[in-house]
Amino acid sequence: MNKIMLFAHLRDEAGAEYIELQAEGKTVADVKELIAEKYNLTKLDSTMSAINEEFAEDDEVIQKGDIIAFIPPVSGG
Amino acid sequence: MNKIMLFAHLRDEAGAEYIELQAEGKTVADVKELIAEKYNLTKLDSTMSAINEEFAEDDEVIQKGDIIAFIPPVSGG
Amino acid sequence: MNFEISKEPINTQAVIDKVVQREAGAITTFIGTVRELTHGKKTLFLVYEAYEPMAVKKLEQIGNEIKDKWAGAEVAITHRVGKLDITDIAVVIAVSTPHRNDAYEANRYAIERIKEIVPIWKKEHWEDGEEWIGNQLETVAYPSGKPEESDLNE
Amino acid sequence: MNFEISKEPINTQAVIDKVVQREAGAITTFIGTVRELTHGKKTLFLVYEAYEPMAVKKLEQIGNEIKDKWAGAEVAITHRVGKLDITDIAVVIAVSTPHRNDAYEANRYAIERIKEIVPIWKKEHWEDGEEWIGNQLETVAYPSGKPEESDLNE
Repeated sequence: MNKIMLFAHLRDEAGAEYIELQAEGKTVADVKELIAEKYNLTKLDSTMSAINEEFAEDDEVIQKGDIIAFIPPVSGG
Repeated sequence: MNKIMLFAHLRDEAGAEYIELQAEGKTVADVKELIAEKYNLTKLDSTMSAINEEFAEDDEVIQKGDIIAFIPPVSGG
Repeated sequence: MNFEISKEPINTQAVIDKVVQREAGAITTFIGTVRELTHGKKTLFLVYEAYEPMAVKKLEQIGNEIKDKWAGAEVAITHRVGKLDITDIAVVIAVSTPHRNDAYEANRYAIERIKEIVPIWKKEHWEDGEEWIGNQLETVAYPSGKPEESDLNE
Repeated sequence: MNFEISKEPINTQAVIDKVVQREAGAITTFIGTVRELTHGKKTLFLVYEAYEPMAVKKLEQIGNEIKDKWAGAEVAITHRVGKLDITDIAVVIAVSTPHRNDAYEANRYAIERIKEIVPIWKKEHWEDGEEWIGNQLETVAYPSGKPEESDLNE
């Protein structure tokens, strides 16, 4: 299983801080599409992704145990 | 009488924090020359002047009671 | 630990103390505070959320970038999370360098990078609603809607 | 009193507190510290001397110049006098503004102006001697050997 972390509006929309999902072998884009549909997530086209706390491209393939995070445009500072 | 304030190397050279002098009617340049000679002050060509705590030009004429200051290049900060 | 996410109010002096060094002639700090008015709209309070472990890593990355770009620089950054009221401190960046120009430039670089790559988000609360704020960079536009690869890993 | 000459060690936080305002989103501080090495020469300690009443007036002038140039800015500056050891604080400049770019620029302006017009002098003490340091501006040259009228009263 893989842990999918959600933040900001995505967390509010999903009503969860993270989702657990079998994502091994899927790409980041696959997972994005999958959870977007299931949880009615919005603005995913401007959302970055991370695998194991490093930014990742849409076509990266997820490995066993990887932690995925979907990262809306940041607004710290 | 007028008070002539000295700072930094000028203070060291004169061995005094200030000098009292009858400067009424003289220009700033006059006073500079006068005390330079008397106290062997150096680097007066790069020294600015102030009258009553405001920068003054060499040709300004000193009034009764004015406080003069000779201000070497500053190095605060 | 020079790079932190804090649930408690930030002690500015404690952040500054981390960058004091005998070789430094200048320390700059940037203190980001919660402003009441933005474009005439009144903010009641903010909530900051962070992806903490990644945010700390990205702050460290910014520190390393600065040390690469400005010789002799020391950097410390603490970012707050949770509910913040008007004038509360959201972030403190302290940079020390031998010469002052570097301290200003490196500090400014740090805040710009925070706004690009550190996973922290703020939700503004007004009298008539609330919203998660997206990218608010004042100096960089992302035509593609997101930072380019070069921005993220510079 | 936002502009001070101090015989005692400067409390950075106290200077920062003077510029906190509900309209500010950014506070920058510049902390000038005594550096051990300058061009490879080892400083033991410094002595700062000021023409105090005029120095305070000139600091106030700088504050007014900043308020004219950057809308909504608040400024506080404290400069130390007396004997200072390595890493001691010589000056603290705090500037708050609604937007961060202004806070950096206004702060930098303040330190440059201090080095132009505020009657404060430092004497460096090395192992092999001592000397009053003249104009040390890193960014401005005075071909005439002194600031022009326009520099002094801008």
